[in-house]
Amino acid sequence: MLSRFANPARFVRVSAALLPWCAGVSIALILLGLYLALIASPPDYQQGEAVRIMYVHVPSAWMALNVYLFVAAASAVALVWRHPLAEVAARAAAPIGACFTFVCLTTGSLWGRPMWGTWWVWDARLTSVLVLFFLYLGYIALVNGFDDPARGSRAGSLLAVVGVVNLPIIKFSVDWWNTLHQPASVLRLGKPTIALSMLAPLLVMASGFTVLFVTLLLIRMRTDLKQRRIRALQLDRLTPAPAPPHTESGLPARPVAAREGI
Amino acid sequence: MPGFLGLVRRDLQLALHHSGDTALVLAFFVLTVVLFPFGIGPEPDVLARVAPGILWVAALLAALLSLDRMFLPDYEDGSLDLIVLSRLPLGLAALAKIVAHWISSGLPLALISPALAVVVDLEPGAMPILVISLLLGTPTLSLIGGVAAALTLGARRQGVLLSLLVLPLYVPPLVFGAGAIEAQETGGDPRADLLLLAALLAAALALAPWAAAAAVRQATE
Amino acid sequence: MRPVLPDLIGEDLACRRGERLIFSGLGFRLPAGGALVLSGTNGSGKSSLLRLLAGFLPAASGRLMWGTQPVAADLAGHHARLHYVGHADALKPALTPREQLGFWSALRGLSRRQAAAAVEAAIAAFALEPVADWPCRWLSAGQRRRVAMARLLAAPAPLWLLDEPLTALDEASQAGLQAIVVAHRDGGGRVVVATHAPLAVAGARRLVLDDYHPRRAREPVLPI
Amino acid sequence: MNSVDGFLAMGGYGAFVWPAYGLAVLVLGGLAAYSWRRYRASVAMVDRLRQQSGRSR
Repeated sequence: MLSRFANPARFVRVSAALLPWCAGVSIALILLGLYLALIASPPDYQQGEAVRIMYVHVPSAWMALNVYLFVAAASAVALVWRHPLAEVAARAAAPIGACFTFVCLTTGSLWGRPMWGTWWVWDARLTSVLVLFFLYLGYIALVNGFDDPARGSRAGSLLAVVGVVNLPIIKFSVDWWNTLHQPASVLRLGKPTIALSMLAPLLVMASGFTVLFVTLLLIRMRTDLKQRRIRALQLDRLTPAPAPPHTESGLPARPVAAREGI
Repeated sequence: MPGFLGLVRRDLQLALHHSGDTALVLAFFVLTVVLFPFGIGPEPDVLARVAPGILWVAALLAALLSLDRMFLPDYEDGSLDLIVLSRLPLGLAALAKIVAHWISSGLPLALISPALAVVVDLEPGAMPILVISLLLGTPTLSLIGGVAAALTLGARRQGVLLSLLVLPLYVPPLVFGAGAIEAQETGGDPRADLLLLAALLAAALALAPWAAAAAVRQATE
Repeated sequence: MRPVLPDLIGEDLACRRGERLIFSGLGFRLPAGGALVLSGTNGSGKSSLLRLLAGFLPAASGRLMWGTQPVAADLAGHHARLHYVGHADALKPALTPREQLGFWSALRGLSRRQAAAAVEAAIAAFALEPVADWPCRWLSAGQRRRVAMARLLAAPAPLWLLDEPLTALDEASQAGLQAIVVAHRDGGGRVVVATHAPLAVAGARRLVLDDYHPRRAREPVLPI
Repeated sequence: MNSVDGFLAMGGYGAFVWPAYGLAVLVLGGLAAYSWRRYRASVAMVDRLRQQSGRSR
């Protein structure tokens, strides 16, 4: 149990060493991805240049889902083993996932407009991402909904686990709903056939996003730990040094020396 | 199990004393459904087309309305501590409260829904399916809602937070519930949707009480 | 012969509420028939210690043992052997004392017949007959407090955890409560009471929570 | 020169490709900047508090 008091020195040290490398690699990968996506890849024979939106839309969709799975896994670890850092990781990751989901939705809409004439397409995949976005907002709102941050993290962890159990059910029900109300076939956001030359930018952008996620996660986790340190220091400054040990008549005061030993 | 029925009976007794809550839920359901024709227009064929969706969304929102009454009163007056300390496993205690909530909100919604179906021109043939889908669906709404209600105990602005947590989780019951009625209306076969709804209920019945219990334990720490 | 029950032992207990370390290094031993009186300034952790003993709150560090068995190992068993009377009375304004006491004793596992008998005894012991069938919203704060206390007798439990039991009670009720506590201890039960009022509890060990305030001298442990 | 204009026009879809990328950079870059700034502020606050508590003890 005492590990809960342990100072997360190891994590702070490791993340300090990792951070510059992660930042550098993510920037390099994303720049390479942008070059491949915008310049070094051919336009699609059907969609022309608009297909380039896919190189941002699809990787952010992958990240949206994978970050939520990360949050759920970290939450499960936090609930089962009460490991303090797992809660910190889950709380730090969720806003990043929400940003990826938002990017996915907006680029999806920007892609739908020229292709199918409407800003929003009730396509099964896009709709699932929309529901996932609300799951993220629910988690973030719950974690910040309590005065006591520790209480918020624990409640959020439980919600994340409940959410991940519901994810496949939601995905199934949206697909079921989509086939039920099959819009005109032209509206179907078919997956364009991915030529090899298109795969490269996709994978590079995806890995760039992943390393970016790790970088932001480390920064936000370190911030969370610093915030706790701040609260501890402020609390410590406010609580006055307690009165000398209570020496009520007849009751021997606890030998102070003995207590210092802990 | 010691006190399970006693807990359900006590909660129902309290619900009767504050029968305003159930009346509020029913009034909200009626009001919401009646408002739609003012927005969509009275043309019968248009209304009939969207009737399943209107009825189910209104029922879902009405059920959502009284969710925070499930654990909050006991949390505030200290009864929740005693329930945690009781011989009744906390999962069953949570289930008891969810059952009581369903009987005082979901069940009446399902029973009065045919009367409202007339207002939105639902085909008479689809009425039985409407009631069955609500009877199967509203318990799932109470079960999932129970988890969210327990999670938000002690949170600031519990009402708003509760609905934000619960709405994405209500998508599956809504899709299958409204889908069953529409399948019946368009001459299709509603059994698939109803079976899926029943599957959701079975899963929620098995998992939700324990998740709610874990949340209650967090709240009474 | 009084059944020899194991002692309730706390070793080096520390308690955290939210991110604040309330107390640490707290130890005690409570044998059958014993009594522990908790006193200390407001916010020193009296209520937190009671909730920790009741098993609501896991100890941040240290061990709570029932004899040789750690309490955390069998939490349900621990809950079954204690009564916790907190600040809140847990009474529904619309229900009568008799209904509520019957409900709570049923929830503690008593059969309908046993519960009825125990409830009558509890009502008699706390002189609640005149108001037994009134809805609780008609009762005064003192009467409501007595109904909350009556739960102690409505279902048998060896360990009583009482948080400020004397507040809102008149002299007669306070004397009545003390007599009941003495009878409870004679029967092998034990009690932990958090109180400011000088509760005359014979042979009670006193625990002043302020003595266990986490020393500021040490580097504040980073509360994860 | 016209290759640059061609590049910007994006085969007529420039009005959608550039906002898509712009938005992605804006949102992700914004989150990165916000997180980094908040991190720096926290570090500064911790140092300040530690000096104060150091001095006052």
